[in-house]
Amino acid sequence: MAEITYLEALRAGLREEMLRDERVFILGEDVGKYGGAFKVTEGFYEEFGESRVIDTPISEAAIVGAAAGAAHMGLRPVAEMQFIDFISCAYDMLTNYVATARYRAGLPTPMVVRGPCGGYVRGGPFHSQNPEAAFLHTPGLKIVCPATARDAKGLIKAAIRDDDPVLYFEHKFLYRRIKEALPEDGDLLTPIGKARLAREGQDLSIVTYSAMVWKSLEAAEILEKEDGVSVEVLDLRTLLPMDDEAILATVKKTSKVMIVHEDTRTGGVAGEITARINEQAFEWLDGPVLRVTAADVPLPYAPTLEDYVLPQTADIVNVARKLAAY
Amino acid sequence: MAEITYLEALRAGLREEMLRDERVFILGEDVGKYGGAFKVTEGFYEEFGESRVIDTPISEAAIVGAAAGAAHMGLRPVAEMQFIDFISCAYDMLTNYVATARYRAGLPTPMVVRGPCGGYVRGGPFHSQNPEAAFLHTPGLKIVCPATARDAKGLIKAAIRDDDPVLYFEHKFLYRRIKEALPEDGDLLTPIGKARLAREGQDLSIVTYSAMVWKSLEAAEILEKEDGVSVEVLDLRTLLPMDDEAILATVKKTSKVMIVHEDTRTGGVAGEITARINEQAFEWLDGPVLRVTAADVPLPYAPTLEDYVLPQTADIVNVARKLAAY
Amino acid sequence: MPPSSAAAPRPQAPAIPAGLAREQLLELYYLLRLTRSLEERLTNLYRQGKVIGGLFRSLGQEADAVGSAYALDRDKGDFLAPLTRNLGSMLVQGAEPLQIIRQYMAKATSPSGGREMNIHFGSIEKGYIGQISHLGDMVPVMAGVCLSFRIRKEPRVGLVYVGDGATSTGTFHEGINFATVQRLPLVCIMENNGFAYSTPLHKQTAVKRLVDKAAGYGAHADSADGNDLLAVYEVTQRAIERARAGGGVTMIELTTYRRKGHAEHDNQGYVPKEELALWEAKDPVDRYERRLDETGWVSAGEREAVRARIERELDDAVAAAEHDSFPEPETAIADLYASPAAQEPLWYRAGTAPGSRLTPHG
Amino acid sequence: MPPSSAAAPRPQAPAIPAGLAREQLLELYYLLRLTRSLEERLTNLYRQGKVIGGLFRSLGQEADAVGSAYALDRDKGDFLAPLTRNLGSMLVQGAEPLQIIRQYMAKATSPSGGREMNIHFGSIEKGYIGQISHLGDMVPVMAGVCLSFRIRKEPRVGLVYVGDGATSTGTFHEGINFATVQRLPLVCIMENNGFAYSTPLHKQTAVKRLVDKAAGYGAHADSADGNDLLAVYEVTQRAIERARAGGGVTMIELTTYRRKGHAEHDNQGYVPKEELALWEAKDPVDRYERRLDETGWVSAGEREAVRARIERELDDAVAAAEHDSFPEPETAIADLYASPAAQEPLWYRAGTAPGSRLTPHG
Ligand SMILES: Cc1ncc(C[n+]2csc(CCOP(=O)(O)OP(=O)(O)O)c2C)c(N)n1
Ligand SMILES: Cc1ncc(C[n+]2csc(CCOP(=O)(O)OP(=O)(O)O)c2C)c(N)n1
Ligand SMILES: [Mg+2]
Ligand SMILES: [Mg+2]
Repeated sequence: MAEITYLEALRAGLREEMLRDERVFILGEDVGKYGGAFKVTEGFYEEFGESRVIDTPISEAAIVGAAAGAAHMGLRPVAEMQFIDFISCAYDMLTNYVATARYRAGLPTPMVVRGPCGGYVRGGPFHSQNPEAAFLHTPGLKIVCPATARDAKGLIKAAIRDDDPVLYFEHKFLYRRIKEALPEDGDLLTPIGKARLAREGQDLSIVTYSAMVWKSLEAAEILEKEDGVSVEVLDLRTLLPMDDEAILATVKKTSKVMIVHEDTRTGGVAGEITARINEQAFEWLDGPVLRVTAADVPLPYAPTLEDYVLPQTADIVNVARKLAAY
Repeated sequence: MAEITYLEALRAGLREEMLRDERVFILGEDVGKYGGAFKVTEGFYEEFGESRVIDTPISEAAIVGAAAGAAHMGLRPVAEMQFIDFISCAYDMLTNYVATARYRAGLPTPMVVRGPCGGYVRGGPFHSQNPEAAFLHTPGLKIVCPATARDAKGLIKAAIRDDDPVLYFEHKFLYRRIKEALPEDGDLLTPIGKARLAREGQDLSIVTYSAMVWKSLEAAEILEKEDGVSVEVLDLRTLLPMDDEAILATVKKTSKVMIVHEDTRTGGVAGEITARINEQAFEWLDGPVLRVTAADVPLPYAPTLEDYVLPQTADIVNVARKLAAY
Repeated sequence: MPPSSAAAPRPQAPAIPAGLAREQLLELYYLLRLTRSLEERLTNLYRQGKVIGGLFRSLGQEADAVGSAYALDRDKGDFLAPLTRNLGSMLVQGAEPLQIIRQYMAKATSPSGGREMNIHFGSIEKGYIGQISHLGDMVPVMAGVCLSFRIRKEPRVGLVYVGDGATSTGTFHEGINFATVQRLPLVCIMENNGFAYSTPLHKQTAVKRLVDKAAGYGAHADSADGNDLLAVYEVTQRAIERARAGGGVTMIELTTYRRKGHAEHDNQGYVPKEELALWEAKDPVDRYERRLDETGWVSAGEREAVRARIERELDDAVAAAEHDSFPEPETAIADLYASPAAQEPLWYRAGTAPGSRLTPHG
Repeated sequence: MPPSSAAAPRPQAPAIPAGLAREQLLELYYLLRLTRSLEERLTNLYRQGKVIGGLFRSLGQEADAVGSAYALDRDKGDFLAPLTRNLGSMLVQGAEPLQIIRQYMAKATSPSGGREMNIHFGSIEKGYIGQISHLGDMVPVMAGVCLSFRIRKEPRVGLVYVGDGATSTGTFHEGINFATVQRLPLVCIMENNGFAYSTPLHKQTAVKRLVDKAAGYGAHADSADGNDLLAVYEVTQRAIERARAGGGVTMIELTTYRRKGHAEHDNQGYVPKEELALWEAKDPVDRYERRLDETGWVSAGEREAVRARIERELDDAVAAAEHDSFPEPETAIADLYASPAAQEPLWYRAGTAPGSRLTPHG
């Protein structure tokens, strides 16, 4: 069992599903011979041929719409957005067409839209976005955000096998920075809708997902070491549907919760989580639900600015200290 | 001072601004001779001529993009979406181009995008949407949602005079159903960013906006009469920027808050409000912040289904009773 | 020429064009007339307040939808995506009048279970897809349907409709471009009916003829008089056979005219009366009837029998639909996902009788 | 022909085309050469790790950006919207090398204050607009800029650039259609450089020549060899004058070639070596230099003086930019709105020294 990166795990998951199920095919910009901007589909064109690895024009709405049409007819498309920032060009198609297809017209629409999200890479405002909140608001979609190599693999496989449209947001900062030894087992599946306890703790819970899992874990260690505060970290993995049970379990355990996400603050995913905790576990709370998020601006390019806008480990530590002392 | 409808108030506000400031112009589908699908701009083509009342092709992204370009050059465009549901086609243009223009490139972008939102009219899934949550998540935009005829006028005038891009969501159910006597005063302005206390109360607060203000007021009366519960109703009017001060004031006054919105639940605006209350007034809360919202599905067409999915006065009463008894 | 009630064609009748059989001419007549009569019934129901939402007529355009769809090969599994004014094309593919009426009346028994309006529904089995309102979006979707044909090496063809107005959308552009680059077996019917809501063609596009758009995509171009049923059939058939043979996308302009407002509430004040009169004289149903009479391919008696059958069928359909009830409220939250198929009601709804809910404010 | 250092043209020199003056030929040379040399400096800085993000070269395409932009009338307030590979067009409009270098290096002094990357910035005063990454979006925006000219009856013209790949976007389509319907004074340069990232033209569109797209919009069509500076100038000037005269939109295809990868990280493995060699032989800077030499419009000495001036200017600009610092962290949250212009820092940030923040995880 060799160690593989998050990106390799994603690629392995995609490849296994393409080998397993000939209905699976890939479409997107430069995904063919070039293997994709980040080389996620490297070698696929050679292995599976151009009818299953399709280079498209620069047309995100058409990529998503065509995926939906093919999905209705029984195929299992995986559409790549070159950067997830360009999913905004398919917003209408995703929210109005894809998300409603089963509900309004009984159309099966098993498809995956995936692409690199996230900052910390000096990508500037249009190559660093985290669009999950825009789609959390869309009934009919599912959203997954893997934080680990294992889940990068397990969730892409589960997403492809799922009978509903799934948005798969992979974090480009993690692509080559984390590694894990994974079984080559074709059935490494991460169930959609189930969170993962990334770290057990007693005093305080951090609910988070994607790259922020790592910053939260880092903060948890600092808090353990420097403050003797025991922090639990819940990695949501799936945002839609959200694992209420796991969230409530950790709230009830520690009674103090903070939510960490990389996306901007206002209208971000943390609001929804806070509302759910309020409705379902208010009496368990020993303090306010607090958020650590990006500041409310487009993500700027300069390192000093990007670092200032994005959540940092020190922010999580700061807020946790306030909450622990509450 | 004759009584005028919400729609007439909007029209009057638009017209006054066009008379006052020749930089103001209108563009959209069928807004010219036809006067718009809901006749908001009726008579404008005749009064202001075709260079200031421009019929466009069916191209929402171009309508919004062109408005932005003209705004950069010093004009004050008001773009109409025939139904606000079609704003999704301009999602990329609004979130990536318009909202970021000042921040990333110092471009002045004073423009208004307006259109009829909302349900209760048997309009089905694509003529009933409430898209505010999709844009609440976009730093750089402002969002207003008038609930009264006075604010329909006051907010369109303020939006046109504002130096930032403003989304103005007018509720089509209210168009011809509510009336108010308004001064013909050219300076009836509703400040952007300020909520309005629609009803004073002592026991419990409802934070809401747009058409739900009326259902909340209706519920408040029932609660007063049948339960002796005194309900305060806060009409947010502006969602972005949000009037934290007014929200905190009512929370601190009654210590029990519910949020009512017509939009779907998950990822809706209520989450953000709940998070803000948690962060800033947790110790004042005597109960959970509770939400009354639409169910998480596309809005169906049949009356029985639409009524079931959308929030009804009885729902507000139900939840308020639970909260009052908490 | 006195009307004849004989079942056989007159011996001196000219040859039937486009390889059509006599039965097909009758079937076409049935479908054309059915479209017209069904919409007339819907108009009555609308006036009685029984149509819940808006009513969108295709008066004067029936031949373009029926003639083009009829050129598909249903046995081969050809597929189409209609727009609002293509009721006729759905009837060709096997949609039933009863389904349409139920759908307009938002009945529980409607194809969408009351979730969607007018003709927004589809059937993968019969070969037509449920449209959404957002114009242009069906073009990429049909490109994807055709892509599935290509990936699976199935000799099937797709047909997608757009109005003159819908050609201005970004999704139309992206979808057609995608299809032409991939040389997919797709035919795009561009219906030029003069208006997009109140907006005339010259405010929608600077091209004189929609068919000029084909060159910009490297698609084959063709056009026909949209009010001439058989001409529409022929031009579409040609494009379909080309698509099936691997020749790629054809864009066809059908010229016709929208003789009613955008929807029933629109009184068309922006349209000159003379223009309407002009196009009434070119009515596609009258025209086809005249053609049948003049050629003698079909007797007037046969035609009358078809009409009578249609009226009977519609009487039954209206009665059946009127008898049906609205959907049960709780069905509103089912079937959003394949899994989970069921959703919990909002907590404050559980236990309250949905029937007793207050009606909306107003 | 021995190099001459005389300032005046040879008496036997052929007439200068397109109404250009000798000083303009020199200015064009300055701009063309500056584009090339500036990008070479940026490449060095990139290799030294001083460019923070990606570096996008226009090697081999400099003439198309410079020649087309030069045809605008800056005194009349003409305006343009560049894309990634149109650095040259911004220099023509008055962007300064120092601004570009600072921008790439994310310095506080950069035109966007370090908020945006590479050439994503603009100047309303000088007449060019700050682009975003989302391809196609600048087309509707420039249509709006031109609409403002029409509404105010100003005799100004707009120029917008798109690549072969960007023509596939919905926003390109909507923007051009909007502009043609409104007969706006807009010129659209379609740069055919063979590739969109790794995707060759035939996988982007089924038309053989991008200029074929004009017919689909009812726009005027024109084209030129994008590596021939003066031909580019001429064809654009023609379109600009037509636009200024009220003749509406022209779409111009300029054929050229992207001689580097999409960005510096892309080694262009998908491009045949011979093709690169072929286009190297057609280098637009060499070609223009040869033209000047052969005609004698400008002497080699004058050319050399221009080059020397450019190198000096760039030495100074690089030194100045290197000396600047990154923006202060707190500036990140200013100027999002006109009002309020300032934003509160997140509560848990207030009071903590921004400089002491932990670096990102990894
Ligand atoms: C993207 C989008 N914008 C606006 C509308 C509102 N709308 C519905 S039909 C229509 C006119 C359509 O005209 P055309 O495509 O010519 O079809 P026709 O009604 O003539 O059949 C408009 C503007 C819409 N459905 N979709
Ligand atoms: C809407 C959108 N989708 C995808 C991208 C990613 N992307 C950036 S440049 C590029 C290729 C552009 O090709 P072309 O338009 O031909 O311009 P060139 O790079 O050749 O100058 C792509 C796909 C983008 N910027 N915008
Ligand atoms: Mg039309
Ligand atoms: Mg290119």
